[in-house]
Amino acid sequence: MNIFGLVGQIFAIALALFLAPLLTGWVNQCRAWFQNRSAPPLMQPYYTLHKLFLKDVVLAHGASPLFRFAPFVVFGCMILACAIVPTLSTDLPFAPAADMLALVGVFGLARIFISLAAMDIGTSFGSLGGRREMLVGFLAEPALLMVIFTTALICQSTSVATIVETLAHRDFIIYPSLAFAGIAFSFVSLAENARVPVDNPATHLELTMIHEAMILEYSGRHLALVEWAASLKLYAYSCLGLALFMPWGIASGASILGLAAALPILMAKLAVGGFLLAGIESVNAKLRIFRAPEFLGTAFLLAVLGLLVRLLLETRV
Amino acid sequence: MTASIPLSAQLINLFASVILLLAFAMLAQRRMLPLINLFAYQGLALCMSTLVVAVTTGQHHLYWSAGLTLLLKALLLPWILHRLVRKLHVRFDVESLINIPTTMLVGIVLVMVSFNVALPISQLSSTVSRGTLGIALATVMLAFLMMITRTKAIPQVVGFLAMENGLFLAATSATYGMPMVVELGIALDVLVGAIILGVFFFQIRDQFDSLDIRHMEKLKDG
Amino acid sequence: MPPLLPIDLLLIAVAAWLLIGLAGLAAPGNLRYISKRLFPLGALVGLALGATALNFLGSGPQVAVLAIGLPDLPFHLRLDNLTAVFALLLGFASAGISVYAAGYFRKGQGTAPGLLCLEYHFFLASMLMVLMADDAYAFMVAWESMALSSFFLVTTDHKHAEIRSAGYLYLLIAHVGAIAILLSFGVMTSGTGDYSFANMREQHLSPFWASSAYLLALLGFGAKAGLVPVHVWLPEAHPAAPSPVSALMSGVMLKTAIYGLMRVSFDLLGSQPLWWWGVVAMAVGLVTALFGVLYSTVQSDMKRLLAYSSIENIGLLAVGIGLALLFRSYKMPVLAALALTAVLYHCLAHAGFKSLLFLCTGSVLHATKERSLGKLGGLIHPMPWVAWLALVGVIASTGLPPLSGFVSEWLLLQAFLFSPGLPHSWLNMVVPVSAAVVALVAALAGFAMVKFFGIIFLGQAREEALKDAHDAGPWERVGLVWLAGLSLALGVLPSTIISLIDAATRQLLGTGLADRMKENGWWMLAPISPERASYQPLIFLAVITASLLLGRQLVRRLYHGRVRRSPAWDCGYVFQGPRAQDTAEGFSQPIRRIFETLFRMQSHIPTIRDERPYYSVKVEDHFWHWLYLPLARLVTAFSHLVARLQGGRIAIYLLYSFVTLIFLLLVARP
Amino acid sequence: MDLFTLMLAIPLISGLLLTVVGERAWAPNLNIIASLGTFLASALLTYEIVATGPRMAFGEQFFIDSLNVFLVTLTAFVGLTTSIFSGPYMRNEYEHGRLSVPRLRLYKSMFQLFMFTMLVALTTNNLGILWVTMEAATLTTVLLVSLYRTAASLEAAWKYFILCGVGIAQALFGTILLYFAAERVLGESGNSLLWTHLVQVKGQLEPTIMVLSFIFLLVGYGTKVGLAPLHNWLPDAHAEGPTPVSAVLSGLLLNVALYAILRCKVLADGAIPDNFAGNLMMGFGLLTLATAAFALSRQKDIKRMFAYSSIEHMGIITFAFGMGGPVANFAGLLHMTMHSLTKSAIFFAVGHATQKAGTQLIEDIRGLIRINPVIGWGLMLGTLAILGMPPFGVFASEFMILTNAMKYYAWATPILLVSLGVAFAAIFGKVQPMVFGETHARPLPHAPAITPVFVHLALVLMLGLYIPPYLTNWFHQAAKMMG
Repeated sequence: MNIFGLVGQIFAIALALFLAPLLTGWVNQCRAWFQNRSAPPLMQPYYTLHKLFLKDVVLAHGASPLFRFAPFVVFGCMILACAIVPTLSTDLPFAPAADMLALVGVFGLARIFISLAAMDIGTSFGSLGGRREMLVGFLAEPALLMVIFTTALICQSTSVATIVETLAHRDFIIYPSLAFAGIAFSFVSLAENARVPVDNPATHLELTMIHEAMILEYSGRHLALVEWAASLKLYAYSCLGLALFMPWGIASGASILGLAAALPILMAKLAVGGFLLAGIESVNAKLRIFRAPEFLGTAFLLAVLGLLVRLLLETRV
Repeated sequence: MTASIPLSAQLINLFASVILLLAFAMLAQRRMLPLINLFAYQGLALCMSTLVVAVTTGQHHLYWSAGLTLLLKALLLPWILHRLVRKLHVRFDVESLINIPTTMLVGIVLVMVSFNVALPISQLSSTVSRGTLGIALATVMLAFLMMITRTKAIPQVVGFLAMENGLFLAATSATYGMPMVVELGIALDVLVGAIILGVFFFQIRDQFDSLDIRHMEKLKDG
Repeated sequence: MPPLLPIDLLLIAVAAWLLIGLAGLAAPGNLRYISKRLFPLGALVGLALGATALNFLGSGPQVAVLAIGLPDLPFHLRLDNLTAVFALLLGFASAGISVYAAGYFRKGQGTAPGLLCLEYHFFLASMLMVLMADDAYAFMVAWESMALSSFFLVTTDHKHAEIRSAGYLYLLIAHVGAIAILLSFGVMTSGTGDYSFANMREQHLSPFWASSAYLLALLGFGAKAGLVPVHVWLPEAHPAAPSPVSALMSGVMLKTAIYGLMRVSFDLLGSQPLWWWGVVAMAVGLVTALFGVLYSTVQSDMKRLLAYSSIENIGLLAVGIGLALLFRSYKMPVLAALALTAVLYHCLAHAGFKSLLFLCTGSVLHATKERSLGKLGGLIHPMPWVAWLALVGVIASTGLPPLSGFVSEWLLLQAFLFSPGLPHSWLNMVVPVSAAVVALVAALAGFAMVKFFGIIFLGQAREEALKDAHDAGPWERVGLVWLAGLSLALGVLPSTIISLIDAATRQLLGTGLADRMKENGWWMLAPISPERASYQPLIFLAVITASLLLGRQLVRRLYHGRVRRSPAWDCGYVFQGPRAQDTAEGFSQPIRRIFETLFRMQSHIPTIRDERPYYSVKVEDHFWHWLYLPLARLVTAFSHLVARLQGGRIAIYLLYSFVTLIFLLLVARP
Repeated sequence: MDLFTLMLAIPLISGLLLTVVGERAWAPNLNIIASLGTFLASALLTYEIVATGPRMAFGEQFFIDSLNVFLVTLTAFVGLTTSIFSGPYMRNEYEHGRLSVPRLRLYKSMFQLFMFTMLVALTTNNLGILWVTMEAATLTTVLLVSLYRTAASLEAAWKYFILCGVGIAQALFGTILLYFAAERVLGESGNSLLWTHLVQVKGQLEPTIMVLSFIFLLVGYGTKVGLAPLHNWLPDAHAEGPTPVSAVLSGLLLNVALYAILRCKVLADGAIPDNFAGNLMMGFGLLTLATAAFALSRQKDIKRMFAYSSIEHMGIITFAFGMGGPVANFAGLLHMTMHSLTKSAIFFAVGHATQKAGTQLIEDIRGLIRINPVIGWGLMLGTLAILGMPPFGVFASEFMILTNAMKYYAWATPILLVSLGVAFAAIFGKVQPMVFGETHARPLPHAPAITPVFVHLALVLMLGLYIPPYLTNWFHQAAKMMG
């Protein structure tokens, strides 16, 4: 582990912390355009975070230490996730700490904590949100794993860095399996990031919300951290998707030049991705909660198809 | 052919046939006291056949055996049974689970089976009375059948004792009787058994007011 | 005097446990003497056993013959690395459980403390004997003693009819399983009549008989482990037992079954398994795991929930064993070693966290006298120790980093990931999909565990009395902390531990992972190569902790740390009493709905016309209705038939005798 | 007087003596002392036999070899413990008004006479005497079965008498045929029924006769063993008689009847080819085992249930001896021992339990462990032992039988295992709620004599873990003798 790598790593984390709210803001803005509304400023998430940090925390009477502890854990998990996913360079010292499976584990850990925190106050909506979050989680996880399997099979590795390196820096081959996996992955990302059609980040309609229901009782800095963590999650998923399915432009070594080149490419890709996400969210209707299994089942099916296609068409005997 | 069979053997066969006949008669007998009488006659016939064997072969212990049979089977046991019947007031008809003609038919089949089973064995025997082994077996079987078909306690016991008769016949026909100590033991057992049965009859009557064993069907699983 | 070999030390441990148990009979009513002297002593023995086993790992096998047993077959004992791994598990897990038990058992719980002490330590000793046995007779004696002592422990509180019937079901299935195991041993001797394991190793069975032996062993050990469909006793017996016993049964005893299965399929059955053995084990394991986790999510009794979760974990273990068999049959030793390591690791991990969770339920039970999730809630306030330690167990059992459950599941998934190298196209396609089922199971386990923890410890207390609940006592805390520590250690030091248990893998498969891993340093878990897959729990933990602390500090420094208390917001909803929270049934409603066909449900949903509306839902086991009840009916019908033989009529009895005689006379010929 | 005579004389004389003085207060003690004397004599005799080898007595009429000497010791031992057990048991019965003094006298004298017949049956060399004593055993016990003079006990005794009488009559026919076969070889000497002589010439006995003879003997003595479908007297007699009688019927009489079959089997095996006798016994054994196992689950009376359990075990033992060979014979002998010890222990415990509860109905007996933990645990452990749970000795023998069956008669294993499983389910399911659970029973006037239960169980436990070498040798010799 050289010092340069460490700096690169810290830079990647800082970048994630900075870019994540921006991405959220960008998506919101695009969505407003799509829906013919006047858009909030691009920087609105930053303002909100700042505002929330300034506010006092209003804690419900029944809140336990877990409730106060959870946002930090979630935030920490998301930072770790962002640290592992290659954004600019694949030379990340933290990358061997967790491969793709561990990445899924990180998201899982965050989910468990946020769900538990949701149940902590003992309100009706909190536990409702908690159980729905877990529902989405257990449906999305196998599909995500199948996606990972497909990519891992192609690259003979589960290490994110290795996968990205393999995919980005070898001869261009068309992998039909990756197309299936990509679609499945985007389905999963929508679900995992509380997006339409599974959840609606903008709703406070009691019976439809999932993520919002969980964090109803949060306020002040806790809410800020949770929201920031949500942005980071979206960012991490986006970067992961980009790294797996559009890995071009990510630097392989730790060179200033490479990083400098990679940053604009990343921003551009994220901008396109956010735009597409907003588009998807706008043209789709939110599903009933019990349609979510069908949605994620489709994702799972696609991922399995990808895997089979991989085994059938792309294996050299 | 018949001339070649010695007289003693003919006599033995005669008595054996009488025993078989009496076994059939017992099977068919509906009344209590005649049944006991038939049993006594059977004991007598058994005694006679044993005697003939004893005379023919000169086996001394067979005399004892014959005497014992006479005393026990023809006199003592019928007497005890008579007393019991009188004391217990059970001279009524003997009821049978299956009707008599059917029983007889089954009996015939049994005789055939017994003869067939005994045939290869009796050919191995060297005694004068070897032909009667089949008859002995048939007597045992018929007594068995009688025990199955009767519903009163006393006929069942008579059947049981008749079975012992058949066994004695077998013992004298296949061999020349069992060793003396065994015969005495068997006789003692039979006697004690009969006495205990007598005690039983009283107990049963006290308990059930009848000697009909169909009262005694309470202990069961089904 | 010759130096004491490790195997002697193990035997001394057996004897010590037996003696401690018997010492309990000296003053069966003296609770203080028994709980504060004998149980800690038992824990010390456990600790010493664990240390001995740890020290032994990597050495060559040792054998001993005791002068007891059958005349032709004295007790053969053997200590090898596989035994040592499980003895390690037994020793360390039981140490924590025994310490906990020292504070747990109170007066007035049915069985006298002295007797309980005897049964408990007898149970421990018999488990150790199971691990050491090296012939079928010693194994069966130890095996059934284990079943028997645990049966008595399960029925400690025998005045409840349901506990009695749970015990009955348990012992019955254990006995049936034991019969299957015995048969399996019988087949493995292949008619030589020598029932020592050494002889079985030497036999070369034809595929048919080897498969029979394997399937019988799978049935027999599966009955003990709780594999579907012979799992029905498990969710009944675990809740019935006192919590330390549940912990021992779930954490350790189930592992002895896994041990047995491994012993048979990898050691005794020779070196060449058939490929479909692995498939069978995997299929059974997947069904079991899915079944277990689904049912665990819908339980409303906390110990039943954990019991079903144990079924799930056993299923995962079976999957791992199946995978290892599969790889082994295709001569892929490294991958087989990977799968087998996952199995062994999961055994250790499960022993730690499941014991921990069961003990936590014990504390909750003591504090609240309540097992039903519907009457608990908010216990994190009165019982912070238990709650936070339970959280450790919850995270570990959910298979999330950085705790123990994750490492094993990670290893298992890695093993799956490399299965497409199999020279069998069907397997190539089906096996990865099985991995998705494993993932589904892991995610559902998360659901169940969130339910478990959330309903018991979080939210508002559902009953008034819960506010007076007391936290665990000092003894109990020590036990809990020990087990939580084990879970943590297993979570963050995977390489170190794998290099220890590697000796067992190498013994069974001829190859291990340790050599490869040594190159990467102790902090990194990279079973094949770091490029391929790696996991560094310490860095993982450090990053999360650092960002957590840093975040907290920064927020406080840059902004402030003010907090105000107020009633909960809840979208302005007014009725916020404890009844407004999700019930245990409500929490699992999505699962019941999605997997409706897999449950046998009897629900009552109120209508608006109901005078007294109520809602109820009862989830039952399909297997019970489709397998066990028909079987019981069959036996009943048969016995009805047989009972007719005994009709009470003497004439008929005589007729039997008569017919038998005639029949034999006519038919029987030499 | 030598030990052997002493051993036979003590029960005979004390039995006769007790008919006279059985009403005295010290009579139960005399009963115990006599049993103790018998046991000591038999133990010393065993020691002597082990030291010096087989011997004859009274000319050649009696003989003691390695096969019967252990059964003699076992019989005397179980007789002793039963007499100890029956002291307080019978006193309780008396004080409950179920038995009068004359009947107690009858019980004690008949008990001793029964012991006498058992010992004679075991030691006699003469197959005729064997038959006589078997019949005498029926006669001595039939009055004991009807000791309570209730309708049910009379019915049971009547069935016992008739069925066993008929059975034994068939055995006599078999004996006659055997004698007949022997006479052709040995001539008309008085030795033709002496087993020691017969066994010398067993190869020359005429097979045709021996087949018939063995069938009759098997059906005859098999009735007494309780082989299905000849077993129907057994549950009734066990359930309705006083418990000590059930204990000795199960623990001793069945064994002795089986012993008689074994003696005959040795001869039949010598004469008839193709393991005819063995196959027959295996068939009967399996049928018996299966029948009893399935009948078990329908029992409502505790003693009746354990009677069926005895039938089941007799089936197992018969099967084991049917298989033959050193291992199976060894296992059969071991199982006989284990079954005797365990089953009589169970009956002791059951006796106290039923006395406490005042009923024999399973569903009315609850929570024994609360009323009296010793009885409760005795019954529980005894039940587990008889069900073949290690580390009790029954498991050791069942293990050997099962493994031997797997080796030579694999087809029989499923039947064995299913039956054992069903029996386990049935018995344990019924005993567990009896032992555990709540109850409201009152205490007994006389403390139970529970020592015998635990002495037996301790022996069974010990034999499950460790069979002393001399016992092993002894069983081996016996097993070898049976071929």
